[in-house]
Amino acid sequence: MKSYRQILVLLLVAMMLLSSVGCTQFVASTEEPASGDEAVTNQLDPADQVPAIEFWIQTQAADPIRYEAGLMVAESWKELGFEVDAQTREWASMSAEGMKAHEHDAFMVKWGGKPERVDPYHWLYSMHHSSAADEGGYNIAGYINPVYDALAEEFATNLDLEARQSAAMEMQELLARDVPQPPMFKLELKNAYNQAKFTNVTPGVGLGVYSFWNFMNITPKTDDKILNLGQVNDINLLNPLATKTGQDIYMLKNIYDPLVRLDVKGEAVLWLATELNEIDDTTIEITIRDDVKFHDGEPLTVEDVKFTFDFAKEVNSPTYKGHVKSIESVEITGENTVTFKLFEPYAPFISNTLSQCLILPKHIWSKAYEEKGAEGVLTWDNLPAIGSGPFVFDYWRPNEEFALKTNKEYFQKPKIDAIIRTPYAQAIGLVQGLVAGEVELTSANMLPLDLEAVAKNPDIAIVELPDEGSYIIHYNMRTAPFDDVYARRALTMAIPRQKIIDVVLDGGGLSTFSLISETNEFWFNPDVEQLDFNLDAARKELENAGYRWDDKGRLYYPENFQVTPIMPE
Amino acid sequence: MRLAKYLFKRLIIVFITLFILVSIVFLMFRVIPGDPVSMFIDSGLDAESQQLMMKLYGLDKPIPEQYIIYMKNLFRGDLGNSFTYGKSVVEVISERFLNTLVLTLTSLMIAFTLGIKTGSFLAWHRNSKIDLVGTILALIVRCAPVFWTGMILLSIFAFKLEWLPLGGMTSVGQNFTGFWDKILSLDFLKHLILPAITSALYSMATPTLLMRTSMLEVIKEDYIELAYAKGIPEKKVRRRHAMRTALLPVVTIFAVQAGLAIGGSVLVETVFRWPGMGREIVLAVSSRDYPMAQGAFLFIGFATIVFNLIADVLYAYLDPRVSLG
Amino acid sequence: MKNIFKLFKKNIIGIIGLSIFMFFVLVAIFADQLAPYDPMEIQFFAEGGVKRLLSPSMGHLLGTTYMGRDIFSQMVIGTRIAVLVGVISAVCVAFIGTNIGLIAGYFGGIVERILMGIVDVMYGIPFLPFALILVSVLGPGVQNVILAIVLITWRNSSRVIRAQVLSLKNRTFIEAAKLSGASDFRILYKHIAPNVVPVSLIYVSTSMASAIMSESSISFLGLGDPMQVSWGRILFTCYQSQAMFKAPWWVLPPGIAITLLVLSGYMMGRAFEEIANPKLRER
Amino acid sequence: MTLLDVQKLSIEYRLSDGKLRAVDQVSLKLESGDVLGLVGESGCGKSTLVKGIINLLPSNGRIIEGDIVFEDVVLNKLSKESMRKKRWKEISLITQSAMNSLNPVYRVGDQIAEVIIEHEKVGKRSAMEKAEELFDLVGLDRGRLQDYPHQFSGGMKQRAIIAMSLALNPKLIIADEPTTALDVIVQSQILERMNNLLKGYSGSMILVTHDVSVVAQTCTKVAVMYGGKIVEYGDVVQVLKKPNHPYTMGLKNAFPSLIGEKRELVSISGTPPDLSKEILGCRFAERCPFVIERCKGMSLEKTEVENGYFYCIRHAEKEELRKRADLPETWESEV
Repeated sequence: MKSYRQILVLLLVAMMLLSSVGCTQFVASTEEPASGDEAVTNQLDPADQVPAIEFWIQTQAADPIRYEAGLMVAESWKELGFEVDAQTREWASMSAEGMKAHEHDAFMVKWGGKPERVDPYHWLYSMHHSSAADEGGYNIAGYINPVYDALAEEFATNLDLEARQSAAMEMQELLARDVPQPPMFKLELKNAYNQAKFTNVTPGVGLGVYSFWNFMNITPKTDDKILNLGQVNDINLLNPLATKTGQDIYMLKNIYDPLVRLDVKGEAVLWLATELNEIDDTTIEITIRDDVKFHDGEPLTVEDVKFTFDFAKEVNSPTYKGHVKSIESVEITGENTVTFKLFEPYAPFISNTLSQCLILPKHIWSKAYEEKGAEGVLTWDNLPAIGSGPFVFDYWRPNEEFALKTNKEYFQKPKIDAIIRTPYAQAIGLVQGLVAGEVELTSANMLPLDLEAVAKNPDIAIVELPDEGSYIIHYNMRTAPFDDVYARRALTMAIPRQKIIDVVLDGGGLSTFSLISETNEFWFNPDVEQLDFNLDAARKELENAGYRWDDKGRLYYPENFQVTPIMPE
Repeated sequence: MRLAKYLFKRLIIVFITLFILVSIVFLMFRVIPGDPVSMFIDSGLDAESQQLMMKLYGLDKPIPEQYIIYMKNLFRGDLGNSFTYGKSVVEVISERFLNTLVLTLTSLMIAFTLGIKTGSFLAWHRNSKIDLVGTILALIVRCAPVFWTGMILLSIFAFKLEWLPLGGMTSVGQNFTGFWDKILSLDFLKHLILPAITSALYSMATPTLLMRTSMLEVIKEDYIELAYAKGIPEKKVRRRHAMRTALLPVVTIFAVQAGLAIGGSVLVETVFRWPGMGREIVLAVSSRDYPMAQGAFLFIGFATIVFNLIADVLYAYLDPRVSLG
Repeated sequence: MKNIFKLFKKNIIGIIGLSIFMFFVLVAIFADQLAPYDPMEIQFFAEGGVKRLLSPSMGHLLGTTYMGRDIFSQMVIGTRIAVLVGVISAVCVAFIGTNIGLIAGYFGGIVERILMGIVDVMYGIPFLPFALILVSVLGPGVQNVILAIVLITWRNSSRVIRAQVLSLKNRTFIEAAKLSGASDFRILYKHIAPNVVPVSLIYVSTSMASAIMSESSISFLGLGDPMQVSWGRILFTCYQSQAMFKAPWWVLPPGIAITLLVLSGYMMGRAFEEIANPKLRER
Repeated sequence: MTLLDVQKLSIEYRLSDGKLRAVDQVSLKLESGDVLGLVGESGCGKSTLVKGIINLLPSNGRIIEGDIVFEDVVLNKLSKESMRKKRWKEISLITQSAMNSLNPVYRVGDQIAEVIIEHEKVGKRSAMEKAEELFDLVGLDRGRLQDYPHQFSGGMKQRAIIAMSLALNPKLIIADEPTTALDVIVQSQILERMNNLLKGYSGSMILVTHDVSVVAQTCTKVAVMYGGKIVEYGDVVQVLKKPNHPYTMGLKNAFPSLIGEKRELVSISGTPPDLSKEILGCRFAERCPFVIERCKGMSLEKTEVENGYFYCIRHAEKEELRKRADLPETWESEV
């Protein structure tokens, strides 16, 4: 009887010891600020202390880069005297609470540089116009600046390119000065392909070798004309009206055709359309090719074009919604012509709307609509996907293989016979696949360790291309301390951009100060203010604004503090 | 007849268990922060499109209503459509489930065949050095984390020696005519070896140790002595009398282990990139594909329960002393 | 009953298990003193480069990670989480499981049916997927991992304890206690509970083992506490950084440590099993 | 004709802390048709002796000297395989615990048939027919052959085992405490049954028991074992009527007499000796009420009598000792 007690006591003691050790460790981080009552030594009012920042970081599982970079930013901010509570969040919850509900203090996101963002409407208008500051809107920081709004409206509606360009320049200056959501850095992307088997690799803007143009131009060197494309993730859904991920959408662009395509640089070129006629600010007449057939043999006509836009509106396609909402009506005005009528002038109509809306075969979708109803067509898997594009859906075994074959009757023929796309689930498998020769092309970014591994196979060549998107910290101007422009500027100057690039990216990145990529020469403003890493300058910025520090280095608001949301002119 | 009645009774319990399980999981998913739509804001879903999506997924309705709809559909065998794949959950899952089943059953078969042999061998040589070493070895492999063992085996056999593929289920460009064609192909078997051995190593300890203990107990039984006295050859005594009886608890545990292995398959599937159920559930949870995750959970839970049921029935079948009811 | 301790002392496997366990406990307690570096601190060369993937040397006993962190320090600090999770979950699991088993077995009737019904349902819940969802709901963190482990694993011990109680319930000394007017509570905890202690102790040890295994599995899936270093997370980071083929010094230590600590739990469990079941001891 | 001749047999067990000599220089002869009762308290080596004869010692037990001659064949020198072939065919065994001697997972009939098939190389059907006959013989319903052991009562199981032991018509049946595990009423039923069967049976039998009254009822010869030795051997009537060894006298007192008058039952106080230690002289000395100095520390003296022998140095005074032994006080006073 006694001895079992002995064991129990032993266990209990061990447990208590351990938990006390554990607890002190847990508590250690919170204890320091909690003992702030001792701060009576200097005369700072505790109520004046700058509130703690809850900084959301991506989980390590989802993105090690954002995780590590986030930890480094948090450390650096602490050095300035801010209190930072760095928390990891899953993307799903960070996105719902931050991106959508705007309930964050600050969090880090990587925005992708898609081709349709070459026209910087998304960066400059959607992300910063005050109309998008409500829940669900892209103005996540809640940047509200009437001067900026005026410029943004000019930029969005004026069809004159030069006027738009000059507005864009000014807007970038304002953003660099007010830093509502500063870009930090971007990757230098490295795609790999097998140069013994293929040549003429044509990476496109924002997509690298996953671009439509690459699939059109890549040329086999041998008799094996099947391109083995390796990616990390599988495609999910081939329904153009309901798909959400880029991997799906850009695969669909090989199967379906839009009226206009964005070329390797992101500039609109005619595709199904042979002629664009801007009749006035809100009316555009389009002539289409008459030699295109869907994969089931039916000809593609203006009926299908009109149907696509009407149908997307009618069934409320979430994928098309953002693009087609500017359209008032689509009318057939000739054997091969349709006329779009817009509600109001919309500058990126051609580059964004026409390039993103894929033309659907009316005979298939109207039948599906009859059978399934509006919701049904949106939840339909649309297999086999029948479009009119240069590649034809062959088969798809989810998580194993997805195959496209070349459309022999297409007006512009690809050089390859087929694409087999294999998802490898993890980059490690993909890299080994490249080395073994079973993967001939991938748009997955090769990290330094991957490059080392890939070097084993001399046939593998690397294509380098800058990323058009960048890593951004979304501040929230609706909450303190981010409501104050000086705090934001100081915090921005405390982001150790170069250190992150050196340590986390092993040198494979570039600091950025504008959301528009410097390779996007037409829109990029190289002369904006650059709030690069400089802790002294950051302190100075705060000091000049009247911020104070106690003897423990903690940051306090100025006396009689008045918030300055944006830089006064 | 009694079996039928017993099964009926048990099935009702299974039914209730599943009902509770589904309800718990349903509720848990509604309180997970985040939703399946807002994840795609950055790829171009604006506020209006998000709302459309939510409506499309039926997530705009109040939770009790969603629950009732889900339950109604469930009774009709409809687990809904996956948000991610746009296909019916049943369709997607049954395929993944099959992959998981092939892997787990193969590995368990290996584990139990070897485990039973080793266990009875160790018991037969009880108190010898072989017994001690064998027992400790079995304990050690039982304690090594399965994902770690997998990583080590991958490094050695796939990376260093390049004997076997690094992961996945089939090689690129294989054209299979059907399920059986696939799983009987050499290519598939090559991919199967490492993951199957990894999880077999992990699950081998249980049958080995159990068989050993069970055997040790049986060996001491009077009927073994009688069998010898009857002049039955040693081999037959061991096989027919000792092993046959000692197998009872081991065979029972097979079903239980199968249930556990399916639940734990996610680790091996992650390391070996096996397109199975476990990996799907991780994906579904992180992408908030509620119907998919709920369905996967239901499948795994169902499998666990059914395997437990099989274990009980099997035990009763194998051991005439046990009557069901 | 009286000589659990004595018997344990005689059990070699048990003693080895206890020694391994105590070793890790000591490492955990003195982790701060033993770890030469902050486990999350990135180490730089004097000239500024990151000490990436260094193989073991005097400066870094177990080498460094891809991000230039000292693996030895990570291992030492990681011991803390492993031991903490192991011990706390084990005690909670055994406590809950034993009590539920005791109550169900002793009171019988509707109480038993309800409790055992819950146990039946719990048996239908697959552990890892459940833990995955729970951690997603509550957010990553050691306490949530422990919660998930405890919530699922108490079922195992309660069934066995209940069976034990059932066999004890009708023994004469219990009858005697009942007749002498002892309260249910007194009978349960004064007379019955001490008799199930050896069985409980089996579950304390084996639950500890399985909890450590579960924690490392959850961490390996990337759902562990992101701000704490644990062995599972070291492996996860290694796997994720794709350095596992290149850096055996990174892969091997955490796996070996997990194996040993889990092994110690099972060894102690075996010892208690032999104590609880004298039939096994004779061999 | 001598069926079984055990010559100076010694059997030792290896234990974790030393050795234990369970059977010490035992000699025994069994003629065809004899029914030998082997009596003694538990732990005196009876079971070891019979297991030694049939060569079924546990792995730590070993014959260290002596021979077992069965029909001119030295059993302990036989190869494993030839010994196996003799088992049951020529020597069958009814074990102590019929309760557990049947394999729970096979039908009783199959277990009987198994032994017939194994030794006689006959088909399943004829084996089953034989089993049916055997069941008739022991008074069990033929239909019960299809049952599993757990559906049998203890007595029925014992009867099934007896039936099994007769299956091959062996020359020697060893019954090791066949009735101990049964309750009293069933015990006597089984004994009666066995007696009846023995009448129709031409072979020999060794009946191991601690119950002297059973021996009186069934056997023709008796060997009394104590501490690994046979202390007295002879015709049953003679030994039980006029025991020569004090232990036999004590043993007789401990069981109700089946033949004689009703009297008080007296048990022998004390415990059997620890065989792992070497004992000099008479092993019963510690508990013997008639112990004298000479009993300890001396070599044993064998006294041959008609059809038997015994070991006691006070053999000359046996008449007097017998008288004293009949008095209960004799056994109570000496503790």
